[in-house]
Amino acid sequence: MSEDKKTPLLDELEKGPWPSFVTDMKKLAEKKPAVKDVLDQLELSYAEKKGHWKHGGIVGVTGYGGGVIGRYSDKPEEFPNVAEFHTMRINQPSGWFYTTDALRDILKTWDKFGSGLTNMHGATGDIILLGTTTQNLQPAFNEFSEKGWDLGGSGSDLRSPSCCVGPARCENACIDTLDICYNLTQEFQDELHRPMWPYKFKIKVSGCANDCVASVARADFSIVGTWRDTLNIDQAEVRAYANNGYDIKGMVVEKCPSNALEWDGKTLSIKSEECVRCMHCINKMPKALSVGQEKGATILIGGKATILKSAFLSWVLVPFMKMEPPYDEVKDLLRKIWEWWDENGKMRERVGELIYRKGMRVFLRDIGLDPVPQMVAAPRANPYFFWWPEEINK
Amino acid sequence: MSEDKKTPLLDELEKGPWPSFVTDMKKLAEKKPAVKDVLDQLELSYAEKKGHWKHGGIVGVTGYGGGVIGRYSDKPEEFPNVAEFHTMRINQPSGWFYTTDALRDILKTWDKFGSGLTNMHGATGDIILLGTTTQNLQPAFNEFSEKGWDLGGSGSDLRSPSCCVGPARCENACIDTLDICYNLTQEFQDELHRPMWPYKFKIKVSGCANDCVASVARADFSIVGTWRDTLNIDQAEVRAYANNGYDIKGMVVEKCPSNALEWDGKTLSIKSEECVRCMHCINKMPKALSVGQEKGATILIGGKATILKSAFLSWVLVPFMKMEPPYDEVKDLLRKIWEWWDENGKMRERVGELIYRKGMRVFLRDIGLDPVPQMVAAPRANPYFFWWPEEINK
Amino acid sequence: MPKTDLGPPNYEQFLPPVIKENYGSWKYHEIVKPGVLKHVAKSGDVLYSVRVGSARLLSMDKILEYCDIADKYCGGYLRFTSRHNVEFLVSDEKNVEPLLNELKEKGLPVGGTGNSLKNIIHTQGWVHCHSAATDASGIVKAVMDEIYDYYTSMTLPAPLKISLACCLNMCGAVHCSDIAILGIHRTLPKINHEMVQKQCEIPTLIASCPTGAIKPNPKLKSVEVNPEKCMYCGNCFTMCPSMPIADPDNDGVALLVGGKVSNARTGPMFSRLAVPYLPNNPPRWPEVVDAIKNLIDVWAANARPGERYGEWIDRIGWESFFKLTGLPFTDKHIDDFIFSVPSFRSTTNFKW
Amino acid sequence: MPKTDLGPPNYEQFLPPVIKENYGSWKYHEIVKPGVLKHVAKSGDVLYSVRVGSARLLSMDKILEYCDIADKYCGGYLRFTSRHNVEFLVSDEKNVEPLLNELKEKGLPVGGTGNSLKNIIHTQGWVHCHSAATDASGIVKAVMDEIYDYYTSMTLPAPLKISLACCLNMCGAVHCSDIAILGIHRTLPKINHEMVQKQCEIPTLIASCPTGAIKPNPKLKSVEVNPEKCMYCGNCFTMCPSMPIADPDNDGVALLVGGKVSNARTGPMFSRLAVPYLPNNPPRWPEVVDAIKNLIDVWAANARPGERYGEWIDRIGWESFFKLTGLPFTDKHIDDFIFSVPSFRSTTNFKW
Repeated sequence: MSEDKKTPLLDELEKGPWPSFVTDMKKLAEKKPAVKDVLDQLELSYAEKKGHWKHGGIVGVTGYGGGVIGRYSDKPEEFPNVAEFHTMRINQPSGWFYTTDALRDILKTWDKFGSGLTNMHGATGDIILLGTTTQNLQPAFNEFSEKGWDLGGSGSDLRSPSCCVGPARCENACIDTLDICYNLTQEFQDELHRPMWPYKFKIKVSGCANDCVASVARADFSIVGTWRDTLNIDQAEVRAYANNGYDIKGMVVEKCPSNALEWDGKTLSIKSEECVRCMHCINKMPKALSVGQEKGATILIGGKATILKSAFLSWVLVPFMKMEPPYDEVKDLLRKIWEWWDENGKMRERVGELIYRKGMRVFLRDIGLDPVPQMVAAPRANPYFFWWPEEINK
Repeated sequence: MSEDKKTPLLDELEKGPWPSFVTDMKKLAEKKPAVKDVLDQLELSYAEKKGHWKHGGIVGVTGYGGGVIGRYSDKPEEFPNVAEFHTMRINQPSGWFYTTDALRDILKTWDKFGSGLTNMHGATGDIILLGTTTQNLQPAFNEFSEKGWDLGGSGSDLRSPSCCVGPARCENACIDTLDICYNLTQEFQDELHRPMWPYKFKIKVSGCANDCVASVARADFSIVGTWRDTLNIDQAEVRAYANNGYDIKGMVVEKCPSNALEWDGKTLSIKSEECVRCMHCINKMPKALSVGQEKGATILIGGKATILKSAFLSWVLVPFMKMEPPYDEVKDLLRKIWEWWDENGKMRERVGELIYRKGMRVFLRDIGLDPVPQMVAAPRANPYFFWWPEEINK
Repeated sequence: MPKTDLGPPNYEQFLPPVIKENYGSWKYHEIVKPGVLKHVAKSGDVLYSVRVGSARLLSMDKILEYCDIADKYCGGYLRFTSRHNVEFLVSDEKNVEPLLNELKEKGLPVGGTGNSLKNIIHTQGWVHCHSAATDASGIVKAVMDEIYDYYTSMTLPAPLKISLACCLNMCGAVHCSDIAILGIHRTLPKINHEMVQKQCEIPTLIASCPTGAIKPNPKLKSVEVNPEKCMYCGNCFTMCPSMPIADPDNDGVALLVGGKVSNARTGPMFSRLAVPYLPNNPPRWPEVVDAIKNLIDVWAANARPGERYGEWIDRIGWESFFKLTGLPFTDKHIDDFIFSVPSFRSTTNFKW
Repeated sequence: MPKTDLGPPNYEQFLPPVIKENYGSWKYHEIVKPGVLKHVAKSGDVLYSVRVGSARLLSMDKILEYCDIADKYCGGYLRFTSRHNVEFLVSDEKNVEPLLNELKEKGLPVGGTGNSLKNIIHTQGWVHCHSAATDASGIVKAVMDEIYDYYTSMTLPAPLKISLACCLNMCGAVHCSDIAILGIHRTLPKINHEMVQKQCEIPTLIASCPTGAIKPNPKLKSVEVNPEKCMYCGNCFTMCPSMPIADPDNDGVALLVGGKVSNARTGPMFSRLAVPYLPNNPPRWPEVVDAIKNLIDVWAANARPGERYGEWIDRIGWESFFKLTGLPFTDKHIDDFIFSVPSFRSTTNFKW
């Protein structure tokens, strides 16, 4: 029935230099009727300026509470091949590294049980497989599991942790982001697959303050590599930059946010106690400057997008933590935070919102961390502070 | 009964170089029994570490709802002369200028009807006369009125407006702060004397952005002088500063918050469109730099101290308003704001708190002002904005 | 029974030999040309990464095409980035130019490094989401076509990250982007009272509203929406299908600017409202494309070298931003949510 | 019947002739020495102002003493400042030195100009207020005695404004001071249930609580205070005398630092919590005096010329402030009121 439909509006998106998803889908539609129906339904959306998907119902695979998102067309008669068109989230490998063998293997299963459409990758980091039927979910999962792949998170659970490329390819990595991400994901499989919290919880791991996976902006729990001593300066390489005409003063020294650098034309020196390790100078002169020796991570808490109480950026919770396998300290901290959140959080309340509601004071006491000035940009400007019973003279 | 009391604790405050209120009060106590009792009661407070005044009851003078604050000792048997010890607020003259004749005249009446204790001046600006009886209030007022003095504000009314020294003695005054203060106070006598609003409302008038009466920090409605063209530079005087060894680059140019100044060793130049008129350079080189020609005021709204929703600083409402007698534009604006606040405000809700609750959008529409970027440090970071019915396609 | 709780496969098996051998021992990197990174290890080993922009919405055939290329030039190793690029990992320098030639031939865009436009991250839109206020892939394609050269060159003052979320749920969190494209509704949800009690849990529904605009309607065993408080976020619809909010005549996009996620120089910053509304005008959203082009052009013409979008605005002030871009400043730009007051201009320091 | 609504007398009658003649025509001013301002008019006329600190709490005799001095040297003209100084307005230069000599003789402190300590503004305290958590005049006297030399000299990096409010009502708004001394309670109000219903309007009382800690107690026709939410501001006591909050064993003062009101260079800034609690220790509050001296000393030793207290902290960061002052950082310092989140450190940029 849908074979004759034309897509004049979408066809406009085949023009221009950027890769066209329409062209790509049209090709796929030749062998996948569901993709043909997706295109036709999308053409209808373009004509009507509105979507045609219904709220997801509850679908899943045995033993899991998440990892699959139900999706149904609101015009199943017109587009019968997308009457059911569910998403499967496959937990990506750390750093999104693949061999072509592995990719082909995934796609083979997806070709067998699904539409062949994907996102590489979803916003949280998973491999997103778009479009299969309720009936195919379990067999698809079975085959993925057989091949060594597992589902990612969805709903009110731990979402698949993700990380930057880290020590695999970056000279700035202060921590082994890939191993931390893998290790934590393995450790918390139950939390990832069986939603049981007030709402979702995201962990992201960045190797340095450049924060290439946006952990501060996008994770409830942000692990960012840093160092506690002094950054390294190779003075010969500094001079090489200068000799090549690079404006060390203008582009590096004057842009240092804490005025920690000095350049006298021969030597670049740093007041280590003034350095906030923002990465700017290292970014600008990677051959000459590099991260320090005593490495670890800063842990930040509370980041989230808009809904409900507007977006929060994660804020400092632990200024410095050593990050070495088996990462017990960070795992203990996570468990304490989850326990507190689970006990106190309202439905659909992110951990940052709960801390906002209850106060850092209560949160810190309950998870057993001491307050430090690095937690705040500035102390409170109001006098509305509280005393614990034990601090009061009886 | 109280004649024999000693004040060993307070006596400690007669030591040291700073003027001692204790010494001052002890002298006054020789002729004023009430002051003796105040001292003795204060000595008791010092011993017990707590105050001994009761909540004020309602006291006042005929025809006024404010201007007098009731004050009663909670130990009237012990300190009978301060059983009643009320405060009268006398509206100060603009800029706190006095002749000695006028001061003596005020004190004569206060000696006759009160304790002889004062504050010069109260936080809002009034002359504070501390300590009289209920019975003496009306006669005291009658005599002050006779002499040309009136009460200040108290309670949920317009508080006595105040202003900086302005054109009387300051080269930076962009507006006639004294006249504006006087004129507005005269215009709004009814609002000042008869509380009828949700809460108090403060107006402060500063001649320039140095804001010597802290209008942004301490007034609901802040009038701050400014200019719209370019500040004046006397290059000869600039060079005189330089020749005297003044560090123009370090102390002035590099501290300009918007990098609007340049100094080549001979000429100081300003990029007028970059200038934010913060007064720093003028403050530092008053002989060489002065305010521009096209003068007026920036109006800010919403400042207040802590209670209830924490302290607010006033924010920009009208970037530039000409300020010339009879000041109709600012009076109209005030009346519109009061009407809106009176109609929408909850009890004890300052106007800034009401705007916070209802949104600037509603406030601006209701008082008929257009939004301008100068109102915000930055636009909203959340997408939670509203549309008016007329902006929507039907 | 299949095995559960396997977790992802260990990444180590997917790392090319040069990475395994130099893991954690990289010395520096440089950008050889737009889209081509050269990483040099302490050992002297070198790895080239060739970055190719993808449409995110990928068919398996497209990925297989990537695989074929990776087999030919990369010994079968490749990776993806967090911004929907594929990176071909070339251990052998002599493969770089042939790879670039084949990519050019196939029309695959190489770029997205250094002071370039990065690939746009985005959500599903009408292709696969029930709550989308706009499409995602379509706008992204239209925008990227127009500013394509900024992806393949490095001529901007600083990196430029654009992102799109098709509704306020922000599956793709766009709130810290240089330019954020955000699908918005502008009218109230339409309540199907009969269905509310069947499909929805009313206390949860009420709690879902950020502004407390939803009240119970005990008479109808349903809810009511206060039109003075509703700002059309659609979160109630997420919680309750009986409160549809899509409105073809009024849905569209807002543009926010000046965000960043890195800590370099300044900490992460939120994007802030620049354009409150542009209509949905498929298939190529010309108003959105033009507005973004203007936003980029003004920044590119005025920012200092190295100055990110938000850093530029911080320096010149928002009043100058609105002046230079010619965008109207409206009551929508003034925050009125919970953290509004600290965003007000509590100083007389401003420019005319 | 007396006349009402007269308003204040017109200020013009109180202006000395030199001011009347040069009103709005001043050219510049300079500080001749600490406490002595010289204003020069465009006409060439000159006015000297000699600034003298007062205790704010003044007897009429003290003011009459000022009047005698003003008659002798100033033709009967004087003014007060917003910070409880009296200024003697001298039109005749040859009167300046004799005036200064007489002031010295009488022990009246001359100063408070330029880079000096300004006179402390403050509230009534136990002398005349029912809600005071501490005294005002007493602490001020003790503090000013200790740092007196900073008032009479101009040796500080920048002006230093200290203020004191004896409770959170802040009749004297101290929230934007370089150093704020704030009287605080630390325990719950004690409810006299019998009197609440007689003396207080319960809905208003409930609404008076900033944190929503007060709930009705219908049984007792009174109210209850939630100890988890009450932060002892005392606003309920202001509204209802049956909820006294004074507690001699626990009342005291907090110190906040870094505020300013001027727009010079930076806009007005709030003072922020430095020391959450110091005990009331009359008559000379040694703990408070020592803490303030430490706060001043550390600033004076570390700030750059011209750097106000808050500007100095902005440059070095609050973590450095706590390190340099040796003050402990506690959970009290972290905001948990409505605008808390924007005050958190949402970046990894900090110092150890």
